[in-house]
Amino acid sequence: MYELKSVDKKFPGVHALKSVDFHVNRGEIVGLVGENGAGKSTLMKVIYGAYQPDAGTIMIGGKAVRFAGPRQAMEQGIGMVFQEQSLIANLTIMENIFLGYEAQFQRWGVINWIAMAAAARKQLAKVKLDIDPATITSRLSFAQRQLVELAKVLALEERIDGDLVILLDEPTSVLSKDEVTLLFKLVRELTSRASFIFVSHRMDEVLDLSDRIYVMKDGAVVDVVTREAARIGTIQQKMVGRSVDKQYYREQRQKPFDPGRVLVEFDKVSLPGRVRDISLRLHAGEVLCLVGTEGAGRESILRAMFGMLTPVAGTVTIKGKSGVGLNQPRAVARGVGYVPRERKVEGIVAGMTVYENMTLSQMGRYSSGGVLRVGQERALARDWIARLSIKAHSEFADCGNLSGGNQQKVVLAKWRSGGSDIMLLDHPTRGLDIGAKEDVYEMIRDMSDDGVGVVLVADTLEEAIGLSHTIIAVKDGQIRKQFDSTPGHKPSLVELLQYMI
Amino acid sequence: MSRHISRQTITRWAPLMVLMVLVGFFTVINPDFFSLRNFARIAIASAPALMVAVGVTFIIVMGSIDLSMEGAVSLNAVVFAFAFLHFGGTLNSWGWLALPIVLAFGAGFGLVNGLVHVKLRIPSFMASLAMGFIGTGAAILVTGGNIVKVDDDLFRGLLTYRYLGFPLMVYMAGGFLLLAAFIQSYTRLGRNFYAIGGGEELAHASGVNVQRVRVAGFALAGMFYAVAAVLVVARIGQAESVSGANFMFISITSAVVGGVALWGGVGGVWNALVGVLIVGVINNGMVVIGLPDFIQSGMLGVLVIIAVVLSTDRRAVAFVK
Amino acid sequence: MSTFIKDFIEREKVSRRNFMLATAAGVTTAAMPGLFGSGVANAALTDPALAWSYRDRASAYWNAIVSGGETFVESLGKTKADMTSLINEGSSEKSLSDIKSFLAKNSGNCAIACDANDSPNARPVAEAVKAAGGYVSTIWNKSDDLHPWDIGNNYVCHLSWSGVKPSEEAARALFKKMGGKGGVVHVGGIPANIPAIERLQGLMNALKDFPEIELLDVQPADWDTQKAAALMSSFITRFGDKITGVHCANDNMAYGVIEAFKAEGITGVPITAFDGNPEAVEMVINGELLATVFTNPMWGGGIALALAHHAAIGTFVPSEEPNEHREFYGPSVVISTDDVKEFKARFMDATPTYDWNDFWGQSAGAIVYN
Amino acid sequence: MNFQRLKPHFPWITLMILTSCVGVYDPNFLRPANLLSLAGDIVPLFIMALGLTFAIFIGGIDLSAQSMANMITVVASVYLASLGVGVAVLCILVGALLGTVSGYVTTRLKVPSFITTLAVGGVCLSAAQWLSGNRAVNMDATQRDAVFGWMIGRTGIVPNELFIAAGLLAICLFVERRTVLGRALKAIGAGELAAAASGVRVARYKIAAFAISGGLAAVAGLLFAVKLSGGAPSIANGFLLPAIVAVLVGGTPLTGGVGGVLNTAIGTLIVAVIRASMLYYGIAATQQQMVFGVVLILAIALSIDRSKLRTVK
Repeated sequence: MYELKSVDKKFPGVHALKSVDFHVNRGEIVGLVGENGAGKSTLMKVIYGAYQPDAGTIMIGGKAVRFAGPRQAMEQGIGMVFQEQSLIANLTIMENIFLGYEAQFQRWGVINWIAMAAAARKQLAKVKLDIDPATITSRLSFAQRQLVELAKVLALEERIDGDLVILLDEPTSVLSKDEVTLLFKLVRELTSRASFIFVSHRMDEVLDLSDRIYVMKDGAVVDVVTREAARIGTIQQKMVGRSVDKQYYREQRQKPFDPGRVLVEFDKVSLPGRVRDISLRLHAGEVLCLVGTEGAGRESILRAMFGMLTPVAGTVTIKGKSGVGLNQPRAVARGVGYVPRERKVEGIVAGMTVYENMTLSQMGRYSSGGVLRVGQERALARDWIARLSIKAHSEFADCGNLSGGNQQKVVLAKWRSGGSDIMLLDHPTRGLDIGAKEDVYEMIRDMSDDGVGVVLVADTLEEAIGLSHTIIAVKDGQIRKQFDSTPGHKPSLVELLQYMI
Repeated sequence: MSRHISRQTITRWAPLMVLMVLVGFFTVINPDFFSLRNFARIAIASAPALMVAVGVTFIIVMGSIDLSMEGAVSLNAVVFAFAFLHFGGTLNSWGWLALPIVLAFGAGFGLVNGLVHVKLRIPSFMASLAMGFIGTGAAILVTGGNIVKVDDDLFRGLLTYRYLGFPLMVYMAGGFLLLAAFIQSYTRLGRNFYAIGGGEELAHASGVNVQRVRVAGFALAGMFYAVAAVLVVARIGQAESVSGANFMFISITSAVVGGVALWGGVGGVWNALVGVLIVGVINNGMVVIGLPDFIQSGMLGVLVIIAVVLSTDRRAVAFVK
Repeated sequence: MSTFIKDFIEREKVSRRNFMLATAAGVTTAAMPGLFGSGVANAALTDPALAWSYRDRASAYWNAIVSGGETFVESLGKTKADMTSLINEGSSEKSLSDIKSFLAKNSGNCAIACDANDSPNARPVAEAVKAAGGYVSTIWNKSDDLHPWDIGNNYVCHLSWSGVKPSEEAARALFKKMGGKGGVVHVGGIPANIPAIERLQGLMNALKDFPEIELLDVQPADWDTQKAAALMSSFITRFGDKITGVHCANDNMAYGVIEAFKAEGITGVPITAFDGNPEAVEMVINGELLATVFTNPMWGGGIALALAHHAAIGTFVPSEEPNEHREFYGPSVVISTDDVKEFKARFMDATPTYDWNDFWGQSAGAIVYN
Repeated sequence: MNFQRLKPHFPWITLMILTSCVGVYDPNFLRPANLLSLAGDIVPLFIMALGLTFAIFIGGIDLSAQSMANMITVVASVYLASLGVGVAVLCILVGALLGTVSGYVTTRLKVPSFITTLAVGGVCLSAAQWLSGNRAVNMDATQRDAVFGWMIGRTGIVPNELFIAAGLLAICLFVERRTVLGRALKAIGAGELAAAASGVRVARYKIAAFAISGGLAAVAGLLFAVKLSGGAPSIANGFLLPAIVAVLVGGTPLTGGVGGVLNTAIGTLIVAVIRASMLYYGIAATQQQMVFGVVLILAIALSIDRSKLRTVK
């Protein structure tokens, strides 16, 4: 009942959508996959009205429509659940749910909060969230916010007469495994109320949830498969145009680490919050994976190693030196590199060039008496652009304009070129396409070969298992179990899960 | 969670505590400070500033800034005075018409301010700064630089007639403060200010017409500047092209001291009230305790910093510009 | 005290009589450059561009100054528009750069009257004008170590109004009204401004003869009406009815003080002010003000420009004038209840006409430094 | 696309347009000597704006600059006699020190720089009033000429101030483009969190920015004091807003990271030209301020490059 007919979209220099045909039936869950830059996000923007197609028609219930903006799309029953949290933190839940639609609760310009609260409860009930609608959103957990987002979109159905189409853009990216299963359960139930378009980089999830899957490549739909027909391999092949072999995680390159050289040692470390009694060791050449649910404490441990969190108890030792008074600059000075989850916020500085970003952490090395040796900086940048085959027109390219994968490569290059031998990777493959992911895996292996110790908070459990020498399962701020994960006897998903949940 | 909340409650009430401490401090040094009469004096001096602070608070909550108040107040004051005189120069006859006129005019001036900012896509700091020049300039143009006296006793009753020890103008300010509080928490516009301050793009994506809200915000602020202008005229019985002088820094400082965050989304008109009172008390108190004049500006600065330090939830903000 | 006004008006009449002589003198001096040719330091200009550089148009005082300048320009058969207004908005930096641009625009062929806004600014202004070959006369702000005769003919003269003596007279009037005892507060201008300093000095002098008058406090209100109102109410809190008299450094602040009292319902506290603006004069008439001081800004505005102009066209050669013609006080006179009517009739109801060729007729003597 | 490439040059273009507007009206304006002296007169303002640029570049603001300059005029005048040329060092140190205080309070105590610098300005004013005894203080003219005469003379038709300005501009430009400090400030302005996560000592560099701002404000004050051979606690009044306007018109928005000292140079010239235009067009006294406001809006609308501003606040 929602349909795109040969929709075309061009940007200066880019042909983003090449006559795309796309349709969603009532109560259907349609998956949408494709590498970054394949046109997924453009397509979504067209669907929820942020972009207007240059050619082609959008049809709802058989009649052509045209959206001037998201607002109009909403009025036609198109709702969007954004990847980045699209709730406004300083507003209450109910305000967020009815943001832009307060009018219905106004009488003579006065908002009737009681009525709004009641209506909000109704929406929250749909997503089985029992919480006071007057709560300030900033107090909610990620999972709760995701549900509120969903409730917000579902609130459309009272407003419009037609059917609902809801886009879910990477809805699981910030959710832990169990929260994901809950969400999927909910979505399936909600198909009675709406159709869903589900966009995710996690192939397994897409297959798990969707009835049909659209595969995009280079701005065109290259395949549409039903759940029954869907096979990860074939789909990925279609996406990347090449087969993703068994050696996806480069296991064949995994060499034993050097147990003699301890880089980081935690002894009964407790952190502000609920993380306590963490004892672990990171060795040269080791990939140490922290697994656990969102908020289990993985990030806190990472940030403590980088000096962003000060332990309240226990001792941190980095390369034999005590970590007392550790802060970011000192950590960097001792060779710790941090690849944050929020790449755009903490990883790169948009508006600065590639070479400026690469030397940001090591300007001392490229300057004498405070004066930068720009020539050397650029040489360095050119070198790494070549090594990691970063897609940038030159070292002068603005990092803000690079694709996610290339931005991530710049961040990694920043630390690698700086000779950091303790790398903290927080969801390094978050939002990357398969090609870029593989590059990251390669780099991790390279680092191990160079004797770098890597602490990894992986995007998926498969990733964690595939990449790691050692896996530490964290739950409620405590270490539940440590797994040896050398090739051959890698733990299984189930084994890990029982210690995580 | 609980620590989180308690911290928030502390910072929420910190400005009020600062105010109390200051009152106590000045009272100890000179007991005369703590008297209804003196509070009335502080209230009179603060009433116009309060209206300006309330106006600019709406803007700051949106994450923007407005520096046009000095020009706006001057121009509004002059317009009000001329209108008042034109309609008979007394409340007995049609003089009262000047009030709705100046409110409309003030809103109009704010509207232009907002349009310049939004339509020409000039950051509010610059747009409003320039609009301020225009406001003062226009005031000079129409007055030719002369003083316009408004000495209708009935109108001046705002200053001279007291009820429960406070002159009427204080109640007028209070009334408009309540109106502002109402707009802030019971109207769509008011809530949208917070939405924009909390996340402009998100608000836009959720179908809030950000541009319109912004413009409306500046118009609303303009209306409160007009109220301030009327109070200025009521207080000193004259309007001139410098009637709005000194309001810019005082009002913004007050808002921040009261706990309105310059990065938007936090605080409200009640914070503005407390802030204005803090500044008013300091200014009045420094004279009352007989501080040498050349120390006062420095002292004000130091006290303001202390007040802000105490009243902002610094752990909540990642970094400060 | 009405004698002051009497003398004042007298002096005007007298001066009108001698102006024949004055102009005669002027003619001769004007002829001299012709006779001695280049012998005279500076060749006279012909039809110099005229400008007044002043703070802003936001006060009655400066408006009077400007209108004076304009009437002079009209007396030359030109239009108001022929006098350029250089507004410094209280910024010495702008004042200087505006004057420089004006000189550049007219390649030095200028006659400028100027208030340098802050005394140190007078020197660079004078130097700039000299460098460009223009002529300037300054009023109010000039540092004590700077004298026109040190700069040369291009710095025609400096005109000021002694704040001390009239402020002292006003104070005496105030103290008499207070019955020679009680408490007085002084509401001052921007502390560093010379007028503010002098007017406070006047008060101090008067206090010497009134031992039973106590000076309660001195605080600045920066010439600002609203600040003065707030300041006064704080005073009332601090001193209560100990305040039996208020001495203000200018009219605008006095308005604020009056309103502060009005708000408290306090009446009958005598207040004196300075400047003699029309509003203030009205207040003296209806008894809200005890006295204010009239400095005849209109005349000052006219004569300052007239002197610059005539020096420029060579009507007289400044270097040949005695020092008291190059640094002199303008007239200032206390207006109080008993002579205000006279004054109003003379200066407000009828716009007085001035003879702009009588340069020093109203001079109140050479400027004295202490 | 061409249009895109033009954007960074808008400030230049705006300046040219304005200049030619005046020039067409009165060719006299375009005489090199005239333009040079026009530029020379704006130098103290420019130096202050130069300092403000650093504060604004990292997304802050320095409202203490004016009071700082005020205080320095007094300091310079009072201590010239005793310290001779050393007074220059004193002035700059004092300025930098107070700037450091602003920076410290802003970064460590997390008080918005808008408030901090306003407060520090108040402290400066008090200090100036106390030191000057609330009177205008004068330099001994001869000593001034002996010590600082070179600052205000002319070389040919070029005012010496211009050399000072050029020198400072060159230094600042070098700092901005070629030094760790400049790079760090850019990073902080454009993405503070990323800079922090790269181990950049953010707080330290921010404090440095305010220190520079304070120091340059002091230089402005010193130059002004020399120019006037005296000082007063209020003599530099009317500097602040024009200086801020100069920075903004030059194309350094308050969002930080964009623009730079070169833009400020252009911005200052734009302000100078707008002022002069009042005179050349003979705008009536009562209209000047209004016209200034209108022209300002047009100039800003022309000059700022919005492409890097995500949302216009």
